[in-house]
Amino acid sequence: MSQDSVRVERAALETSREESRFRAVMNSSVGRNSGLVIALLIVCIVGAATAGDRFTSTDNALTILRLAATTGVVSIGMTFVIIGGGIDLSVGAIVALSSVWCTTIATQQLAEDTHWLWMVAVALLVGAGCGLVNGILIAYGNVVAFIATLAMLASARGLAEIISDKKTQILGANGIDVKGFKDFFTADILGVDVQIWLFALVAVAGWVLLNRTTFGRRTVAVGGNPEAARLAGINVRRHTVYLYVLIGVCCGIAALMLVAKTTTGSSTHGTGYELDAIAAVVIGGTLLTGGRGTIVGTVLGVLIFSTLSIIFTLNNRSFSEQSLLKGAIIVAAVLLQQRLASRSST
Amino acid sequence: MSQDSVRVERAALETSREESRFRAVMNSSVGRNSGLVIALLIVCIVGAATAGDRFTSTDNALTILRLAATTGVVSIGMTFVIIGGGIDLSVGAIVALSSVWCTTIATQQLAEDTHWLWMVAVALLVGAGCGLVNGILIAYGNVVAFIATLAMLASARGLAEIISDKKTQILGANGIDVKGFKDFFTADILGVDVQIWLFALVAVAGWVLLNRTTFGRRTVAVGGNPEAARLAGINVRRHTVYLYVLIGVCCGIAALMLVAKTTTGSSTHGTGYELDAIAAVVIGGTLLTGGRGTIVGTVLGVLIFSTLSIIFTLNNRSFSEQSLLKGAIIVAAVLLQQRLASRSST
Amino acid sequence: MSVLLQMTGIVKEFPGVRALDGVDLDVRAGEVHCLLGQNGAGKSTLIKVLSGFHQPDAGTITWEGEPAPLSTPAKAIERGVGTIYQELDLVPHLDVAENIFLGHEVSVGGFTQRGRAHQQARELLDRLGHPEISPTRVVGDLSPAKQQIVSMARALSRDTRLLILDEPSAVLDQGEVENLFRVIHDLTRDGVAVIYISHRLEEIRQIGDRITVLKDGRTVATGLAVQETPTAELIRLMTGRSIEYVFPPRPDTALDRGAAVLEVRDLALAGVFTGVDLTVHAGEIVGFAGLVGAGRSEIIETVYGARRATGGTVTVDGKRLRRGSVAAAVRAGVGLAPEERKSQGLLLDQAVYANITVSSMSRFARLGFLDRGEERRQSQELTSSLDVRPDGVTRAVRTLSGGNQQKVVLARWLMRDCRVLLLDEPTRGVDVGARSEIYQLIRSLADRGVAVVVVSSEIEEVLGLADRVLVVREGVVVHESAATAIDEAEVLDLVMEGKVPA
Amino acid sequence: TSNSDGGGDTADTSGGTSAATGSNDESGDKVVIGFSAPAADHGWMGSITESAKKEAAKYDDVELRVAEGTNDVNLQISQVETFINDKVDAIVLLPFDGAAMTPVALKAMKAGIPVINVDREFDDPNAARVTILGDNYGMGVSAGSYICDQADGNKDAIVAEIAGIDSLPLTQDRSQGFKDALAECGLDVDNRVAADFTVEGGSDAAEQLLQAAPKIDYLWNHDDDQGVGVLAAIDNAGRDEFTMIGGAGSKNAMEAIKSGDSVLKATVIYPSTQAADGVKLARLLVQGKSMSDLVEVEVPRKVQLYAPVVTADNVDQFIGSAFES
Ligand SMILES: Nc1ncnc2c1ncn2[C@@H]1O[C@H](COP(=O)(O)OP(=O)(O)OP(=O)(O)O)[C@@H](O)[C@H]1O
Ligand SMILES: Nc1ncnc2c1ncn2[C@@H]1O[C@H](COP(=O)(O)OP(=O)(O)OP(=O)(O)O)[C@@H](O)[C@H]1O
Ligand SMILES: [Mg+2]
Ligand SMILES: [Mg+2]
Repeated sequence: MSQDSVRVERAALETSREESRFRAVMNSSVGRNSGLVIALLIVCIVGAATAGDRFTSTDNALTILRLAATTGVVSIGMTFVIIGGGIDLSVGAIVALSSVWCTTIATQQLAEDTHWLWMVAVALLVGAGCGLVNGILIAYGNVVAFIATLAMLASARGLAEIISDKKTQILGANGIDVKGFKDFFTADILGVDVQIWLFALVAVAGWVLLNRTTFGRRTVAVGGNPEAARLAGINVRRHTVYLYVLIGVCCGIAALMLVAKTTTGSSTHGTGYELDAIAAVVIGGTLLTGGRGTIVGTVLGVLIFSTLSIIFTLNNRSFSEQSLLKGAIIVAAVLLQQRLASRSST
Repeated sequence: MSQDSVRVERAALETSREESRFRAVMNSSVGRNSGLVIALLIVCIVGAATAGDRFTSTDNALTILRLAATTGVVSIGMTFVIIGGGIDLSVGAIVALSSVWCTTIATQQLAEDTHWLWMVAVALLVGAGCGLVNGILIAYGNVVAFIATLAMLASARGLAEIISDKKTQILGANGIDVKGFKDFFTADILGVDVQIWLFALVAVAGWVLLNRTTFGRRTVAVGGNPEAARLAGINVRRHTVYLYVLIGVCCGIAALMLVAKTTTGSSTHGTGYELDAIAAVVIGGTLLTGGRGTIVGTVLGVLIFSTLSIIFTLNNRSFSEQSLLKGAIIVAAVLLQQRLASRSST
Repeated sequence: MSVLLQMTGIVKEFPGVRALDGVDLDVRAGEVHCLLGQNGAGKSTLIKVLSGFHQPDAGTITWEGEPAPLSTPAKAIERGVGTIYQELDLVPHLDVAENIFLGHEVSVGGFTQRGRAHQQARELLDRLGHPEISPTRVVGDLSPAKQQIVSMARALSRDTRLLILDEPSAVLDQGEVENLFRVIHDLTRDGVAVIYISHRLEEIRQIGDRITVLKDGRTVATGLAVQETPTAELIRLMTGRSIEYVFPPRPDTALDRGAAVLEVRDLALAGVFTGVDLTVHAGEIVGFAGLVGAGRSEIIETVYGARRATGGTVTVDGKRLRRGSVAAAVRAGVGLAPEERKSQGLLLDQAVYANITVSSMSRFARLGFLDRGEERRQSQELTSSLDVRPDGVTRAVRTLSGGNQQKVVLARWLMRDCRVLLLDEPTRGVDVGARSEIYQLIRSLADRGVAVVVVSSEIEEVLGLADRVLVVREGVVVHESAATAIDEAEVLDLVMEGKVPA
Repeated sequence: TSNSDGGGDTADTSGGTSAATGSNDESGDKVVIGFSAPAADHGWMGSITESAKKEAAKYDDVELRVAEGTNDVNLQISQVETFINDKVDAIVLLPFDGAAMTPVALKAMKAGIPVINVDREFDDPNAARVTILGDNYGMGVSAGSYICDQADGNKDAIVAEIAGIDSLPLTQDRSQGFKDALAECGLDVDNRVAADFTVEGGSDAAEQLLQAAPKIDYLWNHDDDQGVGVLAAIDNAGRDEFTMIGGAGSKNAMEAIKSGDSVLKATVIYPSTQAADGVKLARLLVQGKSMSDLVEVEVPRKVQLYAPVVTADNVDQFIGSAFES
């Protein structure tokens, strides 16, 4: 009898391992996001059906990706902040300030011989600096993230307006050596724009950072149960600051992409990015309460939104109809994702 | 000796009662919000110092209150939703849709003899209806509140644009019997506008509802620990639906106020209300994670924002400077509130 | 044995409460030092000071003879303090291995090495006697008992010199407690010091070397040798009085004396349990015995409507309850004191009275308006009779100790005159004094005609308290009889059957 | 044609200018035109898209593809890219920010697609084949000069200004023109607030302005859409001691001027038919036709519209072509 029961237990163990392998697949990024993948496929099918090869062309795909790239980079940063239990409403304003500051450097202050990499450095530093202020206010000042970043939103945009005197600052108008900058950021590699490569790079780096490093695991812990994280010896406050600096740097990158794309820095750049990014992250399955989320989901979320935008343009729909439909599509995608996710977990 | 110890115990009891009376005051709405009260006072002092009696005049006070009234009503509703663990991004869009729908009734469909109260009914019903859809999606469809109301934002504004054909619908242009409506909503009672009275009424009703009724108690429970609330026998889903209907009705009221104030219904009404309202609620000390918050705090939050706005105008400051300063002031107010709150609790 | 840790004159104040008021404690390497005290005595607070979570307001801590301010959890961990907290402290969405190594990940240059981490986690879990827990399972999906084991693996994953266990046995059944003791023995043999907190005095007898007793935040006795201190003496030290630690007597007519109130027929929840039949009469106490994970909680939660049954019926007083509706159950007069009071039972930021009246608000409401004075008055009566400490119904439940929080949950259903009361582990984390009060209370409720169902992992408790006993194994009721017709060993046999003898 | 016809007549009816163009209106090769403009968040902008659509509908050889109105330059760039992918014949573009849309417009031009730049100018002349501009600076000048005329030498007159969205270059141009014109007669702007082109924004801004300035002589409001709210606020405050001048030229503003019973006595036209002009010129360009009123063989590079002042005296002339807010 006891031998029998040993066998039974082994069998049970084995099944549970089998099961866990199955679970592992379903819990992998793709499995967990199967609903989103399907939603994106449906959106693409609708696109192909209504716009034919105007939709299915490579050029169109590249256009969608170019559109996705800027908000995409910001959304990757937002994924970290939200998983870590925070939120950042100031991303658009930080993009604006970075774009203005780095074009100011380029058009007003740089000496002839200064390299365009200075622009890059300035944009990233401004982004990181704003993030640092956010992070310190939130982690050490105990200001709610929503409020702290709302304040940063107002301040950063105000500062951007003051620096630029509300004028659009045009690169190369009387600027120096910005050709290298534009050449770099608007080049293409293997037929694909550098901007898209950048987005891909940030996404992959984000994935590795979240899933394969101690930083990522700690982010999940800090967002999922800050108390437990603290008890495990993690410096929760410092980690929180890192997260906001990280998203600040992402904003700096996005600002550079936008500056290259438009050849301008402006205090109106990045308007509405906060909602776009948060929406992409949340539709991607990241919990707004923190502690759980995936980079793949966020990328899919960004792609769904930008593909929708292009399909609307291709089909000549009126803006109001679009709005109406967009709402319905968002809800449908979320419901679909839910049904599939709950199926995969049982 | 036993008598002694009895006496000691009595004394202890008394102190604890004293103490608890002190705590009661500090825990009362005013006490808990002393930081906000002081912040508002400081703002007022700055106003008086920089703008003199242009600031201290009764007219100015009324202007501030009028400005606060519309977003104020929405913020009261938002307080309930946030305490109940939700969020509503669609308030601005609902205000727009209500305003458009009720002016459509007034300018296009009403027969000569229909009473203007129909307009009121339509606005409230439209608001409640949108709230109902939000609530059902969130409570029964398990769609995250952020996403569901983001979808409603897009859809409601789209619908408002379609109904109004993107035109501003002007009351009385070819409308009927709207005089009664305007007369009512723009009248003044005891020298104070009806709109301000309405705001006060909604605030007081909100306070009573939150603090003195089973509905309020359930709201706190649902937001604080939905699982525990459910196991305690509260129908959490139904209550959640009620909360969104409530904020929908508040949006309807705000729409009526706005229609009367501007004599128009427009799909652009209410733009940005979501952030304004959430900011007022959060600065008022309501936890974004739910389960805790005060109506008094929200009212103070709304007043701080509108007073700031007026002060900037009185001083003829540029919008950019306003933005820059606003951020700093928000953070300062929150930090102040924190310090005082933590002192009052020790 | 050398003194590893010495704490003298530790004081810790919270707003309105002096939780620690001069505590002295010394712990030697290789001993099991038991910490005893009533609910709210300050045990958990003391260990939180020790693990760097709280900073003491006064007092000194020395570690191996030198002063050691433990200013952050990280510093305490560095010294070798490993803690298993009373409240589970895991990150729900990380997997088992990640939780175990949180804060000291197995990594190279910041990159985690998942293979090695899994392997090491596996070894730790094997050592703890739980090879069936997969290192890749997401922790949130595990039962509380298994989460406890993960916590333990986490404490062992560090180079621990002092292991603190705050009521670890609360979520474990007897077999697992044995297992835990085996692990503790291994550790102490290697010179690790252990601080062990439990309200179960028989456990202290089994495992402890010395005892420190806390009362109202003060050390009333320290360094008592376990062998030489009689239980009665310990109880006297803890409570200041002597308590008969016995179950209330069963009335002679205990069985089948009233009408059937709760009738459950063929109840099933797919994948968890099937074919559960249960009848509880007015005035009767029915006990559920079984191993952790047997599905007892699920059964009563399904009866309550908190889970949606996939088959069968539940009737109360002849009225059939709607499936999956807690509201319907509550309306019919059913109450549940859930297993995990923090996440399922309490509104932590709310006042005590609001937690008590939340299920009977209509009683205090007229047209939806609450009579708060009456709420407080009646709540106060109840909490006084249950001896909830500190007194005062307006304080937030969060600030109460674990045992007192449990009393608040019970008070909620006492406030509502229930027909059926479902109690899941009602005495978990409750001290000796309060425990017998709760037993009395449950019995007196039954005497008033309430049908009571009690789930407990302590077989002794089930047999002592209940009139009738059901034994559950792997989702099936394998035995039902009068409590007097079966003894502890028989229940253990039933419960363990199919398990490999160690 | 006389100057004053510049904006008003184009979309008036199919009569007006079109009547004189004769054979130009005859059906020709099919023309696909892509159209993109900022979000239609106020009446003037709504009317821009609508009149473009209306104009396109008049020709059976024109297919107009209208992209979602947006204030996100990134999205607008993608829309133009989509048009380029689509190989449309011409693009009519009212950019959210002229400078920011220049690179993608250049890209379109390089791809051989003529771009008609409307209202907000690119920073590179090569980025557009034709540029149609309103005259924002001129608007300010017109409003300022009108006030100078009315004030008639009174240097103590209190002048207030309610601007549109402050961070747009067009707002700065208008304010600059206003300031410069006022300076000519020794006046300056005493109180200035900014709104956001919406009724509600206008109402809030006006309410605050009226509070800040207890007495006003002249008030220029940049935009008649927000003007509805401004007037409502003035009405609610019971103020009538000043003269108000509007901007853009909406229908209800003109009706108010005509009736004369409000403070609104004049408005400065900023044609909402610029994009309709753009569509028309795009068609001519693609079909290789010219503007028949001109001697030139080709459509000119740049057309700047005029910003006339509408008062009770000449309102009848303009009211037909006014847009509805
Ligand atoms: N964060 C806090 N804020 C205020 N009071 C607190 C806090 N934590 C604990 N207390 C109070 O400190 C006292 C000691 O609590 P503690 O949790 O240490 O008791 P305990 O001995 O562990 O009891 P139990 O056996 O019930 O777990 C209690 O009166 C409790 O109410
Ligand atoms: N959320 C969940 N997800 C997956 N499995 C679960 C979940 N909750 C419980 N289980 C599983 O259901 C079974 C019964 O669990 P449970 O611990 O509630 O039983 P129990 O008899 O009440 O034991 P306890 O004495 O711990 O209360 C276990 O196998 C457990 O792992
Ligand atoms: Mg404890
Ligand atoms: Mg259980």
